[in-house]
Amino acid sequence: MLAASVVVFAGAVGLLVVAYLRRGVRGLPFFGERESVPEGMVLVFGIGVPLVALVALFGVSDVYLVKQTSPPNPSTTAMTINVIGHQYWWEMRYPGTPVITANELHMPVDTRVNIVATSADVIHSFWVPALNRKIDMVPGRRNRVLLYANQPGEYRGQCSQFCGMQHAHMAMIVFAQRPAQYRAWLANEERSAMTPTTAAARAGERDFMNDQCASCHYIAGTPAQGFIGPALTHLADRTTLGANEIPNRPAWLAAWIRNPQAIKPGVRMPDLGLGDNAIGQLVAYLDGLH
Amino acid sequence: MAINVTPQGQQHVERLERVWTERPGLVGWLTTTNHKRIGILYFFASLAFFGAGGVEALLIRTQLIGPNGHVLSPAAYDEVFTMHGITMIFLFVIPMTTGAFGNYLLPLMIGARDMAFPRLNALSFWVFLGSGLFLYVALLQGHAPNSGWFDYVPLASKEFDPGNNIDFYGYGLIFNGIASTMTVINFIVTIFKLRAPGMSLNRMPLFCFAFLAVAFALLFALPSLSIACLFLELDRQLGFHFYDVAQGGDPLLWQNLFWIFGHPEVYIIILPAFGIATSIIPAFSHRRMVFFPLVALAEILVAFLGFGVWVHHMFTVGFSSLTYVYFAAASLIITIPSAIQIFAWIATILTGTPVFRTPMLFIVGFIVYFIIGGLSGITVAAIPFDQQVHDSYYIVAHFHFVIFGAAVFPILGGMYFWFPKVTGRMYDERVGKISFWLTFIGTFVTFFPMHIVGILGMPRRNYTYPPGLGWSLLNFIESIGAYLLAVGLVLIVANLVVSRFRGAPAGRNPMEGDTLEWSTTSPPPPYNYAVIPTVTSPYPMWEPQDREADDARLDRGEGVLPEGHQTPATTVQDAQLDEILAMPPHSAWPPLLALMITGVFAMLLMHHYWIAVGFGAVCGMTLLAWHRHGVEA
Amino acid sequence: MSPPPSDRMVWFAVLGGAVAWTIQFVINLGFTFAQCDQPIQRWALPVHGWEIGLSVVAAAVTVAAAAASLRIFLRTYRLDHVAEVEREGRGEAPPLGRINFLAMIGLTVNFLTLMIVVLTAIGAPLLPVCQQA
Amino acid sequence: MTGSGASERVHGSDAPAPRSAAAQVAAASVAARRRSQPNGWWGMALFLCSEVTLFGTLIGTYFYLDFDAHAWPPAGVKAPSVVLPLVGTACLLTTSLPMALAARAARHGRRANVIALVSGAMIVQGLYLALQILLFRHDLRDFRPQATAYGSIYFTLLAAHHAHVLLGILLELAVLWQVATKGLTNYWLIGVRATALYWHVVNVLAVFVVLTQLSPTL
Repeated sequence: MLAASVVVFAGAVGLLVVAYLRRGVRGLPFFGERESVPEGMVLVFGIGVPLVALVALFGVSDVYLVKQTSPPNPSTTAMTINVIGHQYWWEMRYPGTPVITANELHMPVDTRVNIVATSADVIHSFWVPALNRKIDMVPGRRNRVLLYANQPGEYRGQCSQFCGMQHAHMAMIVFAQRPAQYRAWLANEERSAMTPTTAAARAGERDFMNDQCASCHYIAGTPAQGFIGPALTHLADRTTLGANEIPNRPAWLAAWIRNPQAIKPGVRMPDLGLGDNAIGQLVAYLDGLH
Repeated sequence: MAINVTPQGQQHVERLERVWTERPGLVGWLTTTNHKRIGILYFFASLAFFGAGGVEALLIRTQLIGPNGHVLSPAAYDEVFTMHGITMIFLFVIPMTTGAFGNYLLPLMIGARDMAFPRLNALSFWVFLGSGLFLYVALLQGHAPNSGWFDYVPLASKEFDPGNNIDFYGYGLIFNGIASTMTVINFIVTIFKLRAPGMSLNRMPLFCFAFLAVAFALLFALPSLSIACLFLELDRQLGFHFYDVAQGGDPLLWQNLFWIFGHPEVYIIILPAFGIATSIIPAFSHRRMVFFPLVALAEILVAFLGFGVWVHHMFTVGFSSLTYVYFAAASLIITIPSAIQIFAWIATILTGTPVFRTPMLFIVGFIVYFIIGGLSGITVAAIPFDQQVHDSYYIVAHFHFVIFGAAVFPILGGMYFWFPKVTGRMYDERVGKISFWLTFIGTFVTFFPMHIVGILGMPRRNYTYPPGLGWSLLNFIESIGAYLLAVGLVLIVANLVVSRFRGAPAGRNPMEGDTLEWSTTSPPPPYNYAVIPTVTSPYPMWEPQDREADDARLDRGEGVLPEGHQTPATTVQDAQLDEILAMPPHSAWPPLLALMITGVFAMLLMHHYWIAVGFGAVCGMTLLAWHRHGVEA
Repeated sequence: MSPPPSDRMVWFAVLGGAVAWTIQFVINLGFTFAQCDQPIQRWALPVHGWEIGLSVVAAAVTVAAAAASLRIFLRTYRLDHVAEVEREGRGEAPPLGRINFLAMIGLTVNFLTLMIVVLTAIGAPLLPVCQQA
Repeated sequence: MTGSGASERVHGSDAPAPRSAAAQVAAASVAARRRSQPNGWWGMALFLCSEVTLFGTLIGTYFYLDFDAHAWPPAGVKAPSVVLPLVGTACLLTTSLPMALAARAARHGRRANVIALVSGAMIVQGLYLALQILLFRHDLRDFRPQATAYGSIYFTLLAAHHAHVLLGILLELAVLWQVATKGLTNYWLIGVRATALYWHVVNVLAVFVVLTQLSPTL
C-alpha cells in the first residue's frame, strides 16, 4: 500500500514539475496540442488505473483480510478474558476463576486469547498496538478481539476512544508470560486476600472496611465488595497505580490516597481527607496484599 | 457588463445607479440584502472565528509540545479541542466557502444581480452569526462543549456531563443548521433560476457545479445532525431514552446519525475548494479545463457518494463485517471522482501555459496535499488497517491534510485571487509568495509527523502523553510547524489588509479570469452588470464577440432592466428567459428575526420553555410582517 | 436528431444507476441491522439471498440507464461533433449541447455505480452474515 | 435557442415586466406565460426535501431501535390500535385535491375559488389535527416517552408530524388573510402554490408516519 502510494504521489508531483518546466509551451512533449491526449490521461489515470487498484485493494483487505482480523469463534481459542472499561481504568475478569483484577492483563504466550470487551459507563476502546487491532467497548455490546503474543514481555495498551477528562491516562500493561509463570500468577490471584500481620496493617484493614473505601473497592474474602473502583485483592503485586499513571510504591500509594485529584484530576476517587496516621495504616494494609 | 461605455450607454448606467443606491453607514450594513455586502459580512465573521479556532489549535500544540505538558488543565483541553473542531467546521469553513465565496461570487458568475431570496440570504447570515456567538458565549463562560465535536454519547449524556456544556452544543448546532439550510436553499434556487439567458447547464462555470453539489449535500445531510441533536437534548432535558441502552436505546444510534451527516460534511468542506481550484487553474493556465463534463460530474458525484460511506467512521464499533463491506465498496469508489479531478487539473496545467502567481501556488499546494490526504484516505478505507490506526494521530494527519491542506489552501488562494475584484486593488505578489511558502512548509511540518506518531500508537484527544514512547520528538516538531503555519497565515492577512489601502488599482480583469465577474468593474456596482450578459460558453470572458454584444446592447438600452431592482429568471435546464423578477431592496426584518431566533435558543438553554415559545410566536409575527411588506412582482 | 429524447429519458439516463444503488444500499443495510444488531434473534432473514437478488436488479437498472445514456450520447454525437465541443468545454447551444453533456455524465455515473453494485455483490456473499468485524 | 438570442428578448414583449403591485390580471398573465416553476415554488420544494429527509431519519431511527429491541413494543405497552389513525390519515389525504384545485384556480386568478377551496381543506385538516391530539393524549396515558426508547421515538415521530400539520394550517391562514386583503398578487399567487405543494408532501408523509406508527400491529 505504501509503495503504491509513493508511486502515485511521485508520478503526480513529477507531472507538476514537468508542467512548471514547460510553463512557456502549450501542449505536451511528443504529443503536441492534440486535446485527445490529456483527455485520455484523465480517463486512464483518473478512472482506469484507480479502478484496478481499488478493486484489488477491496478484494485483498475488505473481503479476504477482514476474515483474518475478525475475532475467531470462541471455541477455537484457548481461553477468554473479560475486559470491562471504566472511567478511567480497566477491569479484568478471568471466567472460570474467581480472579478479578485491574489495569494489568496477564496472559500466556503463544496462546490465542479471546478478549470480550464491554463497558461499565461510556464508550472506551481496547487497543494494544503491538498485539492486535483495536475494538470499541460499547455499553450493551459484547465485542470480541483476539489477543496473541509470541514473545514474553510487557506490552502497553491504551484507551483510544475519547472517554472523558482522563482519557489520556487510561493505559494498561499486558504481561505475556511463559505458561508456568502465568499459572503461578493465576494460582496466586485465585487466593483470597492475605490477612494483615502487623498492627498497623490490621488498623488499616479496619479503617478500610469502616471508611468509604469498602463501598467502592473489592477485596476477595473481606466485607469489601464494591465494584465502582478497581479490585484490590492483590494490589501489592501490581506494578503501577491509577491505570499505569504512577509506580506502585508505598510513598506513591500514600500520595494517591491523600489526594487522588492532585495526581489524576477528574478521577472518580474522591479526596477522602484522611489524616497522615490513617493513610499510613491504609498503606501498610494495602501494601501487604500480595 | 459593457467594457467601454458610450454616452448613450452612460445614461442607462446612471439610471441603474439611482435605482440601486444603497443605504449608507451602519444601518446600510444591518439592513442590506445585497449579496456582495452579505458575502463581505460572512467573510469577516468567519475570518474572526478562524482566528479563534487557530488560537485554540496553537493552545493544543503548545500543550503537546513536550510530554506531561500542563499549559491547559485536562478540563480546559477538552473544551479547547472540542471548540477547535466545531469552530473550524461550522463557523469557519462552511460560512467562509458557502457564505463568503458563494454569496459574493455565485450571482456574479451566473450573470444575476442578486440571490434568488435576498432577504433570506441576509437572514441566514444573521442567524449564523447568532449561532456562532451562542457557541462562543459558552467558551467565555467556561462551559464550552467538552466531549469532542463528534460528541459521542453516553459521554455526552446528562449522567456523565451534567453541566450545560453539551446543551450549548446540541442547541448551537441545530441553530447553526437552520442558517445553513436557508443558505443552501437560496443557492440552489439561484443556480436553477437566475442564470443569465443562454447559460444552459452545459454552459455553467465549474465553480457553480461545485457549489450546487455542496448545497444539495448540505440540504440532505443537515436534517440528520439536527435530529441527532434533538434526540440528545430530549434525552438530556426531558429524560427520553434514545441513546440509553438500559431503556432500549442505543449509543450507536448517535454515531450513525452523526456520521450520516458527518461524512457528507467532509465533502461539503472539500467541494468548494474544488470549485475555487477549477476557476483559478484555467485562468492561470490560459486554457479551458480538460474534459469539462467529467470534471463537472466528479464534483456532483463526490457529493452524492458521500452519503454512502458514513460507517467507515465506525469500523471499530463491532458491526458485522457484512455491513462494513457495503461501506467499504462505496468508500473506495468515491476516490475515483477525486482522481478524475486531480488528473484533470494536472493535465490542464500541463498542457496550458501556467503562470505561477500566488493564487496558483496555493492551488498547486492544494493538489499536492490533496493527493497525500487522499492516499492516506484510501488506506483507512481498508478495514483491517483502519482498525489499527482508527482514533490515532494517523487519522488526525489524514483529515488535516484533507481539510487544511486541501480545503483551506484553495480558500487562501481564492482570497488572493478575488481580492482585486472585491477591493479594486492588487495584493503584494512578493509577500504573497513568501506567505505561501510559509503556510506550505508549516502545514507539512505540522501534520506529516502525525502519520508516524499515530502508527506508533498515540491516540487522539489526549491532553498529554508520557515520555519514553518515541512520541516526544515528533510532537515537538509538529508544534514548531504549527507556529510556522500561524506566522504564514498572519502574513496573508497582513498582506491583504495593507494592500486594501496601499495596493495598486486592479482594473476589471487583472487575473485574466474566464468567468463573468471579471467583466464588471472592481469592485462591482450594486447591480453587478449594466446589461444582463450574453452567455454562449462556460468561459464567457473568452468569448469576445459576446462581450462586444453586451456593449452594443447597452447602447441600445437593451436588457438593462432599469425600472426597480430587477433581474431575469430563466428556465432550469436550458436557461431560456422566463420572467423578470423584482428583487426586494434593503430590509430590517432579517436581523430582527435572527435576534428573535437567538432568543428562542437562549431561553431553551436556560430552561425557560414558555418564554422560548413566546419568542417563537414573535418569530411567526415577524415573518407575517416580512411577507406583508414583501415586494410585489 | 429527430426527435430529441424526452427529458424524462435523459434524466433516467443520468440518475438511474445512482437511484438503483441507493435502494440496494438502504435495503441491504436494513437487513444486516435487523439480522445482526439484536440480542435475541427475532427473525431469521435470508440475507445472502436477498443481497444477490437485489444486486441483480440494481445492476440491471444501472445497465439500462447506461445503455440509455450511450444511445442518447451517440444520437447527439453524430450531429456536427457536439460531443467534442462539450468535452472541450465550449458549450454547444442547448438543448442539444445540454443533452449530450448530460449523456456523458450519465455514462460515467452509471459505470461507477455499477462498480459499487458489483463490488457489494461480490464481497457480500463471501462473508458470514453476522460475524463481528 | 442560443444565449444571445435569449437575452435580446430581455426587453421583448414575451418577457413580462412587473406592472403596478397588486395588478391581479398582470399576475395571472405572468403565471399563464411562465414556462418553469417560479422561485417561490422551488424554495418550498427544496425546503420540503429537507423535511422529507428529516422524517426519513425519524422513521429510520424507529426501525433501528426496533431491530435492537428484545420485544417491540416493549413489555407492558400494548401495540397501537389501527382504526382511528388510518381513518384520520385517509381524511387528511383527501385534502390534497382541494389544495391542488386551489393552486390551479390561483394560476387562473380566480380569487374566490382559492379562498373557498383553501378554507375547505383547512377545516378537514383542523379536524384531523384535533383527532390526532386526542389520540396523542390518550396514548400518553398508556405509556410515556420517558419510560422506554419505544415511547421516546413513538411520541417524537408523531409530534413531529402533528407540528407539520399545524404549520401547514398556519401557512393557510396567512395565505387566506393576504389573498383576502391584498388579492391574488403574483407574490401571493405563488404563496398559494407553495402552500399546496407543502400540503401534498405533508399528506404523503402522513402515510409513511402512520404505517410506521402501526407497524407493530400491521
